[in-house]
Formats: sequence, structure tokens, C-alpha cells
Amino acid sequence: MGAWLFDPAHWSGPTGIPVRLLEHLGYTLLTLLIAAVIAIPLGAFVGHTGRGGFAIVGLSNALRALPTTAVLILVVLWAGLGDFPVYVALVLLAVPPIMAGTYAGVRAVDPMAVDAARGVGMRESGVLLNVEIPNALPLIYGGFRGAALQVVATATIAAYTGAGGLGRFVFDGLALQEFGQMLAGAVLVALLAVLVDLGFAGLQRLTVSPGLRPAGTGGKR
Amino acid sequence: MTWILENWERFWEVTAVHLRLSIVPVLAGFALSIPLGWFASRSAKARAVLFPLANVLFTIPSIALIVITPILIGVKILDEINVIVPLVIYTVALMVRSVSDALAAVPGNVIAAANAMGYRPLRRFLTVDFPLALPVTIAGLRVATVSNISMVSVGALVGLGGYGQLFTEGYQTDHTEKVLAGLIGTVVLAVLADGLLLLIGRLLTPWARAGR
Amino acid sequence: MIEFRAVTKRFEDGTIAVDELDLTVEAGTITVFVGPSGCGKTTSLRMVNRMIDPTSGTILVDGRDVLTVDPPTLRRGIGYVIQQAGLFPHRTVLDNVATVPLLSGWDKRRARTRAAELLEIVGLDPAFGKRYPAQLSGGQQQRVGVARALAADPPVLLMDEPFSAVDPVVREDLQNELLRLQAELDKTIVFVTHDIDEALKLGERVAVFRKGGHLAQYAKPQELLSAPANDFVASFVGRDRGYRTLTFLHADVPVHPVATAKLGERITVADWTLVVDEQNRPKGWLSGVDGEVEVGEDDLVSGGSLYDGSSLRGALDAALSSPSALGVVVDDAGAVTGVVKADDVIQALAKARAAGEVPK
Amino acid sequence: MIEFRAVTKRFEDGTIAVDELDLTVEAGTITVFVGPSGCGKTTSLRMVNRMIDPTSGTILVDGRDVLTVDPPTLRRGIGYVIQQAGLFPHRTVLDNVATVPLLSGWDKRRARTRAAELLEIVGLDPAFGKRYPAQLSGGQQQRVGVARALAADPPVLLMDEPFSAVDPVVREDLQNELLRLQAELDKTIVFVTHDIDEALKLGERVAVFRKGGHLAQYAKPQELLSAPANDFVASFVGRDRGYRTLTFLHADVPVHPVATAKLGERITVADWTLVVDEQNRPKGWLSGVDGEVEVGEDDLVSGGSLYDGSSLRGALDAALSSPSALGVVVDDAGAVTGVVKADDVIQALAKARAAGEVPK
Amino acid sequence: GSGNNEPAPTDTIVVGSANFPESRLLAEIYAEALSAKGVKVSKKLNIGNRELYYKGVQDGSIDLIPEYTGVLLKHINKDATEVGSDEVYAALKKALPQNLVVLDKSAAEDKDAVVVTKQIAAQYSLKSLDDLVPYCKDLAFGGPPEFQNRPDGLSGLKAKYNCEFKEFKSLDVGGPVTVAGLKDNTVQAANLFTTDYAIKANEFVVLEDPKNVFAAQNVLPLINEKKASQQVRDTLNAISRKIDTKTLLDLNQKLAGPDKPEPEKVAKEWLAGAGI
Ligand SMILES: Nc1ncnc2c1ncn2[C@@H]1O[C@H](COP(=O)(O)OP(=O)(O)OP(=O)(O)O)[C@@H](O)[C@H]1O
Ligand SMILES: Nc1ncnc2c1ncn2[C@@H]1O[C@H](COP(=O)(O)OP(=O)(O)OP(=O)(O)O)[C@@H](O)[C@H]1O
Ligand SMILES: [Mg+2]
Ligand SMILES: [Mg+2]
Repeated sequence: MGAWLFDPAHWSGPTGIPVRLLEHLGYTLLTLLIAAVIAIPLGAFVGHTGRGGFAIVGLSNALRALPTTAVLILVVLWAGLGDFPVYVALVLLAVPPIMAGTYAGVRAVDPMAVDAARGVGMRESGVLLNVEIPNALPLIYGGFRGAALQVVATATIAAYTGAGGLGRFVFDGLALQEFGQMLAGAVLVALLAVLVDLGFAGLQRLTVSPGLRPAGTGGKR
Repeated sequence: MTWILENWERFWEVTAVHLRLSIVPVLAGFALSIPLGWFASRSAKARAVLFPLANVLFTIPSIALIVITPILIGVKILDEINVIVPLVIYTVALMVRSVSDALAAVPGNVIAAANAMGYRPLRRFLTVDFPLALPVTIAGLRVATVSNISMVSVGALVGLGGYGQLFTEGYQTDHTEKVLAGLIGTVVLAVLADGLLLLIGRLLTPWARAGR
Repeated sequence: MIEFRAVTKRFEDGTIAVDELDLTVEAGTITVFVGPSGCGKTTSLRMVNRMIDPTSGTILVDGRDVLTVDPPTLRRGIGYVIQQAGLFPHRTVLDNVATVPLLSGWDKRRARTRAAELLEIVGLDPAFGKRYPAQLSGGQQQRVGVARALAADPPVLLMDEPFSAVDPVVREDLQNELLRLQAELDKTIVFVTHDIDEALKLGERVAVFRKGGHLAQYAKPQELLSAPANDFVASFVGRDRGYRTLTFLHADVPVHPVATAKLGERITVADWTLVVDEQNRPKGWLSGVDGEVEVGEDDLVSGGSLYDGSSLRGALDAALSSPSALGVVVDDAGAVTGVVKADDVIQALAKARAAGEVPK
Repeated sequence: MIEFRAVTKRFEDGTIAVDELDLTVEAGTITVFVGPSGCGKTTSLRMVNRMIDPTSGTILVDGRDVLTVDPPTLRRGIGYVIQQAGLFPHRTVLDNVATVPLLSGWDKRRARTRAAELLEIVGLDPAFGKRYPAQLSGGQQQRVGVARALAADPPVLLMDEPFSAVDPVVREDLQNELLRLQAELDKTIVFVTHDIDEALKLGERVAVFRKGGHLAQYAKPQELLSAPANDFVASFVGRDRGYRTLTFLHADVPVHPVATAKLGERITVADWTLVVDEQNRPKGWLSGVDGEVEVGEDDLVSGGSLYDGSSLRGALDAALSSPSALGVVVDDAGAVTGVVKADDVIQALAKARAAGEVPK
Repeated sequence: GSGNNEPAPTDTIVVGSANFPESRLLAEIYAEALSAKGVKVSKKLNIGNRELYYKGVQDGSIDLIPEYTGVLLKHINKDATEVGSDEVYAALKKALPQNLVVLDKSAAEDKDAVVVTKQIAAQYSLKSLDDLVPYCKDLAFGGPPEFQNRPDGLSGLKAKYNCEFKEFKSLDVGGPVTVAGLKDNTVQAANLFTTDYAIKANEFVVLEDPKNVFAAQNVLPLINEKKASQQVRDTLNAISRKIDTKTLLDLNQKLAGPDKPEPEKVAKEWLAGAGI
């Protein structure tokens, strides 16, 4: 594996590691963006109104059951090759954890703070946007980072439809009996997952109010 | 749907395999994650090691894991173990955190009360901490089970995937109905398992719904 | 002014939380709602800013039916303080306080300046502005909660058990602070508590609720004590209501001279002598002894509570707690000015009664 | 009997929670630990059942050094009740109470029978046994907590702010219940609170702690009130300590006869007349009028608190709260037996002082 | 049919197949015929690709699997250069490890081929790979990942025809992804198998291979030597005698038919029809 991974030939060109890494990252980020746009409003709305929580948990569990490869194949059969089937499959994968995290986060916001928000004259949208979501951010990030891990790991299937990404190394390695390449692919995926997670951890630090950090890190008490 | 009805026996057969391949790893993974989760709930150092490790394990592509497992543990390439081991790993990776969080959330005053009454550690864990951690643990188990049911399909790669078989076959013959049948089977199985766990959870935790 | 006119609230599950409430809260006063748990205090309060809408009846704030105002707008004009402050954990103290001005469209700088002023007004160092709520003690959080409610300078303030989560010492501080603020800012305040002592201390008028949302009595504190409307109120205001009545009486009690001595002096004492320090502050009593003695620390009997001229209650307690039965009277500097006797207090009470100063 | 001998607890972070504590809790009494937040009350308590081990010093329970006993075994012999009861949410009330007997190896049936008995002892309907803790009110949960602690019939009971989460009315009930239980079962109880009133009411002896784990005073309640060891104790026991001292004095006060009249009677009153019902129970006062009148409900001035012969405090309050300045004395049936005057109470206090009944 | 985990009893033959319909069908035919002869048979079908199932044959997880002479030879010996049907067969027999044998080869061939759509064929007037040579550099090619490095893949095309494509897209092994790729013009030429019914269904054009880049691919059974009793040999050889390329095409067409019959059923019908 080491030999394959550190062979300079594999680090250049349109099929080299940097390109594959970027492709993989691209799939991941766009998927997460789309999933967030779908899942956060849905989870937040249900969390805010308190209605349909049971359905949201059930739905997200049912969605988790969808085998990503099968979805991918099905969409390929219907819509042909290209990135579209990959995104459909990955977005379906990413939605449940983000939605569940958002829902749980909004539900877990201190009811006193929500009550106070209404009490000072915020409208429902204001309550949601200015109080509930900012306070739910740690849990939203929790769901989001979980989703990111899964998407990074699963974006390998893009290779299945001839697309790029690190999955290429895994699939090609398998097909060519080059375990070195396959393992290198797997390691790169894990590495990318760690990096992406670190990235989101940094983003979380930047965007979550210091007031919400667990006691001890938020400053003197 | 008609495919399922017309090929009931075949469908039933793959369902059975799918069930076996998902139940075994869930049970084994759950059993493993209890001591690990307990450990993580007690020690920040353990958490600092276990959680990132779980994350990394979780990202290893299942195909890679299925192919490597026989090399690592020395079994035949077509053995079910090669599907089960990766799924156990994924289950543990998912569940360690749930169990740890669940145990950490047991109210401190209840634990103090138990200690004060003279519980010894093991008994306390079995009769106080663990039962109280059940609601959160089961929520995690539901996710892990459902994910497992979904992931079993990758076993099709070595001819073992339960519904995964239907996917490959349906796919190869451009037979959408077969793929759909597998998909429906997976989702129905997952929803049933999810519901069953929900039910078991409710039966095991009657107190959770007591009161207001 | 806040008027409840035949206000009833029946929840969906059939609970009648408030039943035909008629009550007028005078402008510029603190009115306290007390009563046992579940008697409808919170519900009544929350109907004022439409956090809950009444099933029937009308609530007027400064003559305007609240149901005619859109709730967010209404609420921005009414300060609301709740238990444990309900601060926004994700915002700094300053931004918490600036919430309402910002909602009302003030620009950021002006809102923050105002917020900083308010922190001072509620007795918090403006340096706290940069902290997050979790970095404050319970009592400090409460102050921030009050500051936030005051931010838009609303004429009306609703406070729902705002001090119940802090310990007794801090609680007393906060109560005093509130009284000071009210004197300064002249708000109309409705204050909910289930602590009768707090009610008696803060309320210009106190509404005692009983289970089922009925108003048992609405009166001045001294009237509640001296003339409870019924057994429920009598038992709710508790034992000691005679003694507590004295809190509201400020009649003059004759101050008698007292023999004093300094530590180390040699004196002959026949009766109780009050030993004082160089600043004439009381140190303790020396009881009658035979012959001449030197006044030493060890001979002192520690004194009772001191009377600073406030209410008859303090005077009586000073007398009752003193080993000599003479209550020590001190001035603002803590120097002895004389002593009071229990008998005199009792006579002052009788006189006040005769003069109609004690409500019947 | 529980003995603290030079017990010090220093936590890992350097905090000294308890400092050289020497204190003996007599067997069969209630001893109360009071003090401000963080003064080491809980730490002291928890060292008794080894939830915390002391840094130095010795704790003896009935003469045996607790450090020589294996903690679980020790704990099964010591009841422990904490704030908000700490009940097991996943077990029924009955099984909560049966916990310690089961741990000690009793068979299930016997443990449950015992648990059902205990529910009755703490004043709970055994029908509650099947419920879960969440289905009980706060006060009921506290009772279950006490029952659970009593289950193994331990000679020693540790209670850490057990009643602080319930409302004042229920709290008083629970306090009375505890006094009744103690009288019946004769346990050695250590009770922690930061409410001085609770301490004075429950404690045979009260230990006042101050910050840093120092024992400021350890004395009987009346002694704390009348002779606080220092300013800290004096300010901690608070205002009203003269008045409160009266709680502990049961000296005789002369009962004077009083003119009474029944409703509907025609009488001529010159002075205050007490109006009573058929059973001779007080209805209210009629003040001096000119000429003959018929006694009607409307003319009555409602009376003050009643004196049932308990302590001087009740007598004084009855007199102070009465519109006639005469405190109505009633017997067990509630019938009027006469009146008391404030002056008499004050004289009784002076007499008690002279006789040394008031600690100095 | 699908695997179960108990080790098969020694007298049972475990029939495997790769995960494409033709292989499965052939496996069903083998299994059906053997069990009709009273041989105990269990099936472990749809095992991924050769890389996986060949390991299975080696480690005894499966005993019998339908194979193709050319690819199997290349799998065992990467450097094999034989292309003719008989030479390949002979080389294969020699190359096999001790414990494995191949029985008689059938006349049926399912070869790799380069396929283009009718439109492309018309546009560039393509009939054979020779015609393609001038346009290679403008076209994208789709095939399984392993096609890139195989001598009977891109490297062969380059060596023998000097054809280098503009781009190679990794698709599946002659499956629907490749078909879809051709149809939506993601790739202009692709690697399919000659008996694939999709070729007929989509009117793709199979380009001739005059320079024999693609080796002969005769269908034949690969079997564990220990399980190859005379009875088994006779039965399987009888089948091989009856199968030719036309048979494969027909059977594949049937499998892809509108009612999508199970291979098991098709196998039974064929066996009945063939009188075995
Ligand atoms: N949303 C609701 N639905 C049904 N009943 C309610 C609701 N809110 C309050 N109640 C009931 O209305 C009654 C009055 O409640 P409220 O909160 O006004 O009491 P409170 O006097 O503030 O009590 P506390 O001192 O405990 O705060 C109670 O019986 C309560 O259970
Ligand atoms: N585990 C610990 N580690 C470090 N310091 C501690 C620990 N437990 C308690 N302390 C400190 O020891 C001191 C005494 O704590 P303790 O809990 O005994 O106080 P308390 O009198 O019970 O207060 P409260 O009335 O708030 O319950 C406090 O300063 C507290 O912060
Ligand atoms: Mg309330
Ligand atoms: Mg404590």
C-alpha cells in the first residue's frame, strides 16, 4: 500500500491522487450543501412546532435503511449516467442524520429561553432563527458531521458509475487485484474524512456561540 | 410488487439471509459496545481514543473491509464472516457513542442514591445505570440496526448480500422490478425492525412514559 | 394601569386556571400575585402580554384591549422577567439586554449603549457585558433578566417568580434592588411569587389567589395581615401575622436614656449597663454587680438585635432579644442613642390602632 | 451516636471543604447542619456513609470507625435521603422502597411487605406503590425517599436538603411528618439545610457552618437565637431572633376573663366584646358602642391569630394581631377560655430570663 | 438460490457463478443437470467478479463454476499470449493449478468486443477496429476498470492497432452502466460481451477484431478435481456439446425478455429442450 501511495506517478495527472481527492471533496461538499438545505428547515420546523416528531424520527430511520448502492443503480437505470444519480444517493444518505440532529437540537433548546424570546416580542420566525437555531447549533453540527463522515465514506460509490473520486482507487484496485491501490484508496478516504471532520469542527468553533460551550471552555465561571 | 408475489420463495429466501446477516452483527456489535461505551463514559482519555477511532473505522469503505477481512482473520473468501465482521465494526463504531452518551446522561443524584444505599459497582451498573440508559441506547440501537439492514446488501459482492442479490441481478438484467423488490424488502425490514425495537424499548422502559 | 375584567382561562384539557378575575393594577405600583402552586398566578400574568389568550373577558393595558394588539408588538412594550432569567445562552450579556431595542429597530450601537447603561442601573459592572450567561452566578443572571426587560423602557413589567432560584441572601439583595428601581423608574410592575414574605415586602398591593383561579383577597399587605378576608388568606399569610403587622407601622416609640460604659473603665453597676466602644457602638451588656469592677470583654452578655428606627417590628425585636429587655437604638453610624422597651412598642401599636392606622 | 474527630476534607483541587471538624451527634436526636452555600455541609454529611472519605481525622458511628467498614455494607446500615429524593425513575414506588432490603438479601415478598408498611408510616396510601416516581408530586416523592431510607430500619439517617425542592406549604407538612417519625422511631438523624427556619424547627441541636468548613456554633436552637456565638451566627439566624426565641419558651401567661356575646343577642357594650358561636368558638370582636345593639355579623371586626397555649410566641402574636389588643385563648376544641395581653407575655419573658431559662 | 454457511458435505458439489446473468444461467444449467443425475448440488451464485470467486474455487468454498477460456487463462497467467480457441484451451489446461481442472470446452463463445452505437458507426463508417484507428484519439471509451491494463484491453488495442482513446471511463463489466454510457454518448465506444442481448436490443455495432486482440472465450466448466467424478464429467461434457454461441444469444435474449424469467426456469426449459 505504502508503495502505491508514495509512488510519485500516482500524484499527478487527471487521474492522480490530488484530482481524485478534490473530486471526492466536491461530491461531499455539494451533497452536504443540498442535504442541509433540505434537512435543516424540515428538522427545524418540526422541532419548532413540536408536531410530527414521531414521524421525523421514523422517516429518518426509514431513509437510513435505503441501501445507497441500490438507490444509485435505480437512479442510473432511470436517469442515465452522470453525477445526478450519485447526488441522489448521497443526499438521501446525508439527510437523516442532519434532520435528526436539527430536530433534536431545536427540541433541546431551553424552553425558558424560547419562552423569553416570545416574551420579548420576537415573532415565530425570529424565535426560530435568532434563538432556537443558534442554540441548536451544537447538535445540528453533530448531525452534520455524522452525515459528513458517512458521505465521505460512501462517495466511493460514485466510482461505480464511472465517475471519479477516491472510490476509483478502491474499485480499480479491487478489479485489478491491486490491493495496494485499494487500501491506499481506503486510507485516503479515512484521511479525507478526518480532515473534513476537522474542518467542520473548526467551522463549529467559529460559528457556535462561546456561550454554548460546555462549562470550562467558555471562560471563567 | 408482482415480482415479489411471483417469486415468493426466492424473496423469502433472500429475506432470511438478509435478516440473519443483519441481526447477528447488531447483536454482537451491541454486546461489544456496552463495555466500550461504559469505559468511554467513565474516562475522558478513553473517549479521546475511542470516538475518533470509531469515526475512522466508520469511513472505511465496506467493499475494502470485506475483501481485507479474510486476509486478516484467515477465513475463506466466501464466508459469511467476511460480511459479519465489517458490519460488527460499523455497529460498534455507531453504538459506542450512543452507549457512552446514554450512560453519561444518567442523573447524578440517582447514582449517588444508589451508592448511598450500598450498591456494589456491577450490580449498580446492571440494575440502575444500564436500565436508565436504555432509552438513549435504544435510540442509538435503532439507528445502528437500520443502518445494518441497509449495509448488508454490500455482501452481494461475495454472493451473500440478501436483498443485495436482487440488486445485482435486477441491475444486470435491466430488471427494475427486482431492484425495487430488494429496496422495498430492505425498507420494510428496516421499518419493522425499527418498530420492533421501539416496542421493545417501550416495554422495557415503562417508566419513561409515566407521569405527565 | 392594567385591568382584568371578568377574565377566565380554561385550558383545552378543561382545567380552569383563572376564573372570572376582576382586578386593577394601578399604574406606577408593584402589585404582587401570591398563592399556592397551580392557582393560576402565571396564567394570569401571561395573559397580560398575550403569551396566553383568555377564554373570555377583557384585559386592558393603559386602557387598550390587549387582544387588539398584535402579540409581538404588544410584548415589546411590556417587560417580562421569568424564573432563572431565561437568558439567551448564545448571546453575550450585553446582547441579551439589547434584544428588545434591536427588535424595535434601534441601530446596534445605540442599543448597546443603552444596554450598558441598564447594566449599571441594575447594579452590574458593565464589564460583565462581554460575558455569556453561563459565566454569571444565579443572582447576576437575574439582574441581567431585569435589565433586559427594562431595555425598551416599557411602562409595564411582568415578573414571574424571578427570584425563586437564588439563595435567600442574594434574594434579599435582589428584592431591595427592585424596590430601589421601582422608586427610581416608576414602572407598573406585576410580580408573581409563592412566597408570602416576598409578597408582603414588595407589594404595594397583594392579590392572593386560591386554587381554581379565584381571587381570595386583593389588598394592601398590612390589611392582609390584620384583616385577612377569610381563613384561607389567614392561614396563607401564616402565623406571626400580628408581629408582621408591625413591619408596616412607623409610629414613634419613646427612646429612653441608658447607662453606658467603655471597656476598661472602672464602674459600679447596680442595673444593666450597656458597654460601648470608642465610637459609642454597642459591644454588649453588663449585668448588675456588687461593688466596683473593671469592664472586661469576658463579663459581657452579648446583645440582641439593634433598632435603627425603622418599623415597630425592629423595635420590638430589639427589646425582646436583649438580655436586659432594653432594645438598643442606634443611629446610622451605629452609635447608641438610647433604648426602647417592649411595653412602649405595645402602647404605640395600641395608639396606632386607635388612630385607625392599622386596617381592620 | 456519630462522632467527628478532627475531621478534615481537602479536595484534589485544594479546596478545604471541612476543616478540623469536632462534633458529636447524640443518638436518638435530630441534629441539623446549616450554613451558607458551599460551606461544607454536604461534604461533612457524606463522609459519614463514606460517599466521601476524609483527608484526615476519624468518624465513628456507634463507636466504630467508618473507615474500617466496607462502604456498601456501611451504607446499607445508614439511611440517606437527598434533595428531590433521588428516586430510581425506572422502578415503582414500592420497589424503590424495597431496594435496601433486597440488597441485603431479603426475599422479594418480605421486602415488598415491609415497603408497603413503610409507605403507610410516611403517610402515603399504599396504592401509590404501583406508580412510578414521575407520577408523584414533589412532596410525595420526598415521602418515598424517606420511606426508602427507613426500609432497612437503620439506626442512623442522613438527610441532605431533602425538602428544598417542594413548595412552602408541603414543606411544612413534611417537616411535621419528620418530627412525628422521629418521635416514633427514635433514629439518629443528621439533617442538612440552608434554611435557618427549618433548622430551628427541626433541630434538637444545630451546627452552624461557615465558609471554609469551619463550625461557627453548635448549640440548641434557643441558644443560637439568644446567644449567637459571633456576628456571623447572629446575622445568619437573622432578624426576628428576639421574637423567635419566644418559640422555645413555654412559661405560663395569665389568662384574663373576657366579655363574650353570641350572635343575635342584644347587649350593651362599653368595651371590646368577643363574639362567639354556639360552641363558644370566637367569631370576631365588637368594639365599644353607645346604647343597646343586636350583635350582627356585619358589626364584627375579624380577630387575630388564636393562642392555643403552646409557646410565648403564639401568645404574643395573638395579642399583637387582635384588634382589641387582647389575644384570644382557645382550648383544644377551639372554645374561648379567656384572653392574654402582650404586657403579660413580656413580663413572662423577663421572668424566664431572670430564672435563667433563656440561654445567654 | 443462495449460499448458506455450513461447509458443504464432501459428496455435495457447490456450484458458483459470477454476478452476471449469463454466468448464473450456465451455473443453473450445470446444477440442474447434475442434480437430475442424482448428484447432490448446492448453489452459491452471484459471487462478484473473477478475482473473488476464483479465490473461492481455490479455497474450496465452491467446486464448480462456468468459465471462459481466454479470461481464465489471463487471470491465471497474465502473460499468456494465446488467442486461438484451441491454443487457449491447451494453455489453460496447462496453467491450472493441481487441484483444479477444466472439462471439455463448448463451441459457445462470449468474447470481449469493442462496440459502438449505430450512429457512431454510421458517422465514422466503422465496421472493424481498423476503421476506428484514425478516430481513437477523439473518442471516449468505456469499460470495466481492469480493461485499462489488460493485454486484451486497452494495451492490446494500442499494441496491435495503435489505437489510443481520448479518455477511458471506468464503468461496469459489460453491464447496464456501460450500455447507458453508450446510449447517452458519455462514451462513444465501449467494451461489451458478444452474447449480450443489449447489443441486439440497442442495435449496437460490434467491431470486428481482425488482429485478435480479444482471445477466444469458449464456455466451459471449471471444477475442483476431487469433485470431478466420471458421472459429473460426462454430464457437464454433454452440456458443453450442446451449447454454441447461438444458444447463448437465445438464452440471453430470453433472460432479458419482458417477463424477466428467473435463470433457473430458463435453464430447466433449455435442458428439457436439449434432451439432457
Ligand atoms: N397549557 C396548559 N394546559 C393545561 N393546563 C394548564 C396549562 N398551563 C397551566 N395549566 C394548569 O392551570 C393551572 C394554573 O397554572 P399556573 O401555571 O397559572 O399556576 P401558578 O399559580 O403559576 O403555579 P406555580 O406556583 O406552580 O407556578 C394549574 O392547574 C396548571 O396545571
Ligand atoms: N468533588 C469536589 N471537588 C472539589 N471541590 C469540591 C468537591 N465537592 C465539593 N467541593 C467544594 O467543597 C466546598 C464544600 O462543598 P459542599 O458541597 O459540602 O457544600 P454545601 O455546604 O453542601 O453547599 P450547598 O449548600 O451549596 O449544598 C465547596 O466549596 C465546593 O465547591
Ligand atoms: Mg407559575
Ligand atoms: Mg450541599
